Amino acid sequence: MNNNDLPRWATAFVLPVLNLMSALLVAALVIHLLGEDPVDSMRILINSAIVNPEGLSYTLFYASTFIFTGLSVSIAMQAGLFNIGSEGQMYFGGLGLTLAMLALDASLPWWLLIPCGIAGAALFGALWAFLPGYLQAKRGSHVVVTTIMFNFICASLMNFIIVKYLIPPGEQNTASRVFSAAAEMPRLNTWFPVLGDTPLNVSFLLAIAALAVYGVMVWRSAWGYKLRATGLNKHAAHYAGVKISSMIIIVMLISGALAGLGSVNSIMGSTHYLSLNFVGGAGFVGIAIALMGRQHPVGIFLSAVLFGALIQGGFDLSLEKPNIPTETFIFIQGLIILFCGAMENFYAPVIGKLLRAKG
Amino acid sequence: MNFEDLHLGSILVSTVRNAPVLIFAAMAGLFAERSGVIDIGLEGKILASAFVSAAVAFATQNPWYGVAAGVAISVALATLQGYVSITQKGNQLVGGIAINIAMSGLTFVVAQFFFQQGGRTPDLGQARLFDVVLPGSAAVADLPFIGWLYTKLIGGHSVLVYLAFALVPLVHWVLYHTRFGLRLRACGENPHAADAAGVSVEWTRYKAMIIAGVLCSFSGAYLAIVQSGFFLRDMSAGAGYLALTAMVFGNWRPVYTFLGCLMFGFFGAVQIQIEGVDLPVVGRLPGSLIQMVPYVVTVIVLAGLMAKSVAPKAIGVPFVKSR
Amino acid sequence: AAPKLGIVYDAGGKFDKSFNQSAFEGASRFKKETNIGFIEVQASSDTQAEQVLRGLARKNLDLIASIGFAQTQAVAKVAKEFPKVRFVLIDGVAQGANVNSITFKEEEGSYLVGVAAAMASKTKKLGFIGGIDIPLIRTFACGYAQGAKAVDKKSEVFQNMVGTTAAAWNDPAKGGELARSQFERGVDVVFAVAGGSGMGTLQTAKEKGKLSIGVDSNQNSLYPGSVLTSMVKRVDNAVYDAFMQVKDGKWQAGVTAKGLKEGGVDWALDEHNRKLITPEIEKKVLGVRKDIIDGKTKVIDYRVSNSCPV
Amino acid sequence: MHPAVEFRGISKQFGAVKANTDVSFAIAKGAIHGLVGENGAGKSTLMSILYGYYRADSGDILLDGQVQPIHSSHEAIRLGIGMVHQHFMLVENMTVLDNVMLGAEGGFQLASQRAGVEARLREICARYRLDVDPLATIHDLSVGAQQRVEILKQIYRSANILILDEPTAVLTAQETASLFEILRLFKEQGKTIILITHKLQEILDITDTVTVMRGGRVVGAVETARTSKEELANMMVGRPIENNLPRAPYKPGAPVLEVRDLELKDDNGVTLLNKLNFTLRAGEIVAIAGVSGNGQSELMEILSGMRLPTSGQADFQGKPLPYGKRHDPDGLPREFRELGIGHVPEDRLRDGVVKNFSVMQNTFFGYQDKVKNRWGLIDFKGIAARCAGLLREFDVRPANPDLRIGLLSGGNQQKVVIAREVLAGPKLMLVGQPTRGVDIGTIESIHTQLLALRDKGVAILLVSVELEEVRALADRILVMCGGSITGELKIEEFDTTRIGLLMGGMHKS
Ligand SMILES: Nc1ncnc2c1ncn2[C@@H]1O[C@H](COP(=O)(O)OP(=O)(O)OP(=O)(O)O)[C@@H](O)[C@H]1O
Ligand SMILES: Nc1ncnc2c1ncn2[C@@H]1O[C@H](COP(=O)(O)OP(=O)(O)OP(=O)(O)O)[C@@H](O)[C@H]1O
Ligand SMILES: [Mg+2]
Ligand SMILES: [Mg+2]
Repeated sequence: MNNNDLPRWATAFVLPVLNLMSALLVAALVIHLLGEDPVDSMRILINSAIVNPEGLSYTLFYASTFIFTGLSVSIAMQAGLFNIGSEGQMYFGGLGLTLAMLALDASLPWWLLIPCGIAGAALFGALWAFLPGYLQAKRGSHVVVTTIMFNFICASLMNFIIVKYLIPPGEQNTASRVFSAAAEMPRLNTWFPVLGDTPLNVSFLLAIAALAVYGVMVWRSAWGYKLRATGLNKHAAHYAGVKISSMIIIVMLISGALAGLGSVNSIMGSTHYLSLNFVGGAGFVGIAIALMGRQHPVGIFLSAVLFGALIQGGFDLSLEKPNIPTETFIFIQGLIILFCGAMENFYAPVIGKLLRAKG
Repeated sequence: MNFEDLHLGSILVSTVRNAPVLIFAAMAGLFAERSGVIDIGLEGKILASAFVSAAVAFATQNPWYGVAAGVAISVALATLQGYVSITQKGNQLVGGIAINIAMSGLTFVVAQFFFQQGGRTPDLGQARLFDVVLPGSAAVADLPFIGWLYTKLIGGHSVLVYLAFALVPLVHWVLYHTRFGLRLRACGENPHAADAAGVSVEWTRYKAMIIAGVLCSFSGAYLAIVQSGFFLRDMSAGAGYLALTAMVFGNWRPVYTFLGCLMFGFFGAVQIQIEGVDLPVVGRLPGSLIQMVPYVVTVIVLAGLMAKSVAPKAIGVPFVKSR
Repeated sequence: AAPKLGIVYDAGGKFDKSFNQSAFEGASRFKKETNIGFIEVQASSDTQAEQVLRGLARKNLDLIASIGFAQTQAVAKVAKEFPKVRFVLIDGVAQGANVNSITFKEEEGSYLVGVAAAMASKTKKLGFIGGIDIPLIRTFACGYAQGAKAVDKKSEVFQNMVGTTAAAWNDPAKGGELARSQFERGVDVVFAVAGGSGMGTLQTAKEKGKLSIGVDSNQNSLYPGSVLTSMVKRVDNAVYDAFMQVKDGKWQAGVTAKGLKEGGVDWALDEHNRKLITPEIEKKVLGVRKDIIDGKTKVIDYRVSNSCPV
Repeated sequence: MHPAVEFRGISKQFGAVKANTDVSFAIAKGAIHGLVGENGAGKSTLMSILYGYYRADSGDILLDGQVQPIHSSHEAIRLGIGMVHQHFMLVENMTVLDNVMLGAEGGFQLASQRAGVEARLREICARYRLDVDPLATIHDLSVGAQQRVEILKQIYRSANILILDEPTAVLTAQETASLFEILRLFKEQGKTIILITHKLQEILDITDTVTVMRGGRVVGAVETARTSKEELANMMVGRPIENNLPRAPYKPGAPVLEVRDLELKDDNGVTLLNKLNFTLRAGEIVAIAGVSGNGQSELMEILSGMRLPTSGQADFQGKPLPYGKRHDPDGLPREFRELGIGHVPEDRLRDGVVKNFSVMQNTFFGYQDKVKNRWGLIDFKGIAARCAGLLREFDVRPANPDLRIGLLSGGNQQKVVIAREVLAGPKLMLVGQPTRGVDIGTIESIHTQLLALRDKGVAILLVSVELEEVRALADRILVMCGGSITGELKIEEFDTTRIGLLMGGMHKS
């Protein structure tokens, strides 16, 4: 059965909704088995992640980071590269941002400081992706392997740097000092007080802009055209005059830079200091988001918001329902990825039959 | 000079002891991927089988029931993955990642539900698999070198360790010298050719997934009921991804993959030994930097020595009868 | 009226076999004795810590216990916003008139178990297994080494860390492997400060017939006859006391460093390790303990200058 | 006696496309039966149904008078049906031996059987005079040899009904001749053969009966002895086909390409091109004839910038082509294209198009940097407008610019590639195997386009294994063998035997 036979509205809306429902149904079953009321739980979940403006604001805050890591994985995928290293690239990007802040936050005004932080994050993220990209392009070393290795290496390196150089004397917390107020990304609640006291900040707008730029670059520009050709057929791309190895290196640099930008939201937008393991798996979530979102800007946005909502809603839910451990939501994330991402066409035959029976 | 002083002995023994987790998983991945199904879901299967093995071994106080139950859950997951990738023709990476994430959550929730120990199973005590003492160990134990070789390096491991090492020639034989292996490789390289030759691509891939499930479960069982003696949340700690790395590193070939696993085991052991030791030239490296030794070595080897790795051609592509 | 209490665990979660779990136990003891409940949440990231602290503060709780140094900045920030809510921060120091920061002198407890270890060791080779290479873990290691060297200058301490990511706290296989490797190098007593990974260390010691030392809570009962002692860090007491003080209206802000003297850290001697602790060891350890409490013996805190004298 | 195969009312639909509609005909035992029709007529679909690859929506297949529901290739094989597919069904990184054994293994253990099978294969090769090494790996073999492996597979499985889907598309005349030898041997053994081809001469040469399909239906069935090329062509396309296309008189202009001492060695130092020297002038078509695998492909790759020569040089319009001091040819094809060198690659699916791009996106493939609007983005509006005209002018069917090009038939994909390269206005056009697998109607239109280009003064270098094509297009002919040019002829001197000798490496000028 081929879902090409279904009308667009069915593949774009009906199927995803059915898939999401299925995932939530299984989740509801588990919640029931844990001894809680699934309907009530879902209500709390949705309410605290979407309906309540403050909750929504947190959802979008988490989504902002995921959009960047999702984009990072997506753009590499366009070139046929599976970058598993966004985690490490974001981590290293955070270092770049922090070094810029530590050096400059006393001397520069916010409107210079913030761009410096952003540049530092992008630069260091790109730097961390360079070697895997270079090795893939020139030596054919599989980027999957090298990026996994670079994640581990990054964790060690950051551990070393933070502990050895960044912890302020006499502090326990494995984190850098807090940056000055000038380094704080403007929060959206300054303009929209309804959002409440939440860290949702300008990074979200940057993320949206990045999505748009990504969409235009990939599908409208000659560069994106070459990029996609490289991903689909390397021989043909060579025939078309694409410099394959520089394309691979460049796209890895961009991918790394995007991952690095993920740290802007987490650090400049919220904590204002660099701490050990601050990435907390956002890079890996980016893989799921890129795959579920089909590397399409709208898809990436929706998946990122879905994951943000799960974190925010799940967090509130576990507060109200002590029998539901937070880990349940990790399980539910897995279910959603399974149903919406991998079994996307599960209901296509049924819908097809229904449509044909009708018309 | 005493042999033991070199620490090399200790490193080798440690390599042998650590490699099985990776070997089982990598061989599992090998079957799946040579048949054309990307198996990024190794991690989830390891974790699930580690939990189920430990839980059942504890409940029945028999490690073998634990192993069997681990096999069952891992095969069930592999079949689900197969269903998603083969029948549903979904994205194989997504399916695998979904399983990893779901299992990381679910094993904790279930463990907590049943045992109330924070996602840990109770200690297995006598329900663990213990090390085998080879006959005659006592007699040779005191001999220099031979004693070490026989009682520590070769002997004194769990049955699963021997299984892991025996698996490598077995997998090689199955892959290259049996009908099933031939068909499997054909499905991974050119499923259309296999199909035209009268081979059922889907069924072959399912079989490969089931074998992957079985092998992968040993990895989990080894972690839980041999190495640790209990299950702990997320105890697979990236072993599935490392196994995958070893496999890519080994160019999807059993012996090279095995060497990749040993390499991780070896440099992991080296890393333990050089922590806190004054090294020539560089001096004493900080612990956190030493942690990166195995990974840096991998990158160097991959970049410097290896030829380009060539994945099975049809990997990741669902088999659809049309061009 | 009964006070409204809350407890916020850090990313390790309340079952981390470490300080979070200990905090949970303290809170549970309080609940059992007083029948006063508490709200508990886990904050998986620093952002979430701030979010949850603020959320709880808005509910006008009387006291919020924040467990783990990762919440330091969040506590400092939220405490300023909600001057009426009281905070107790474990393992970190945050400023504020409504904050009580409690740190522990891990080095003192570790010193004691180091003494015990060096005396119990036949090879005079001791092992230390930490989770991640961070100052807190170094502090344990440093105190331990000081204690060991105090008994015998020539005793050697082998140190290994499990890893560099959060997974390092949940990797019992590696915890066990590190122990094996140390045993093969002649170590016969190993001190594990690695959360869940340490469980693997203790298990391996038992299996190999060596001695181990537990941490945070009293782990002597896990493998009786194999766990030499435990370096208990009474986070449970800290939480229990804080809750009690609030209930009794005696709570005070400030910074408290709890060492042996204050009952913040100690070694554990009970029926499970009675047989392992010879009268000789016991006498020596108790002597040292007294010296430290009296200030006669000074144990150096690694964190002060980020270096260890031994 | 029952016919070996009989189709009764077979219909098959893909989405909206009726690939086969009520197809009925029968093939006698021991006959060689031809199946012809335009690209997309439904021939491959029908054969795929017979081979169990697809299932018919309705209708029956009878083998030896019995209705046989064939659900899978496995079953077809069991019933003695063998198929040599249009695209080879071989596992590239396995040996010939393993490919033959695949699906026809004797038992679970292979190691012990391999020796026996190898011996049998050698025996078969000797008997049918097939030149194949059972232990060779497929990707080391030439296309012709791969084809022989496919045949070998079928002989090994002793198929009684053999389907050959365009087996000769990639073969040289000699290879085709020896294939036909084998087919005649088969016939003698009483096997039934179904042969699909676009080359009508082959139909006349070897078949006993012919079925003609058009638009999924059978439009004619004749005995070969009673028909002619013209009649068949007429039935297929619905109009007569012109064999001798009009062309302007030969008036070569200034030299466009001068190749001097061009040499290529592979990584192992084996010489692939041996000091080539030739000149190509404006307004002429020079054809390179030769058995495939004798360096033609490499020459085209070097001249298009896809590969670097080891030594020697090539001057384009008097200036040396920029091979310079490069280490790899990354990005070079673009520079060549900008100089005015067009390239219709031999392997269109591998190099010429991106299957997953739409037809429209493939119409500027390679020229992506020339179609930017003032924002620096691709000017899709302009392209769409241009594309519609292009599809009409070059008669691409279906003329739907948004279709994935992979869904077009090979012939139509080829038209898109040629249109793209022609419209870019090259001064030199490199054309490799332009009509491989393409039906006669389309061949006619492709040839017309190439001749028109020549008449406009473009220099064209054509590589083709089809002597018919060479004769129809070329002004001069270079024959290549073993990486060297073994001879040169003017078109007036065209002589199949002589070219054949030169292709075999006999110098005789
Ligand atoms: N897998 C498929 N999915 C959809 N449509 C198909 C498929 N295969 C074939 N078709 C349709 O069936 C028609 C017949 O295709 P078929 O491959 O049988 O043609 P053919 O006669 O073999 O052409 P050619 O001479 O180019 O090989 C085509 O026009 C095409 O539209
Ligand atoms: N998956 C498909 N979906 C729709 N149509 C298809 C599909 N595959 C093939 N076709 C159609 O089948 C017809 C023949 O396809 P086929 O691939 O056999 O082309 P061809 O002309 O024989 O090319 P070549 O021999 O050069 O590969 C074409 O008209 C094409 O549109
Ligand atoms: Mg065809
Ligand atoms: Mg064709």
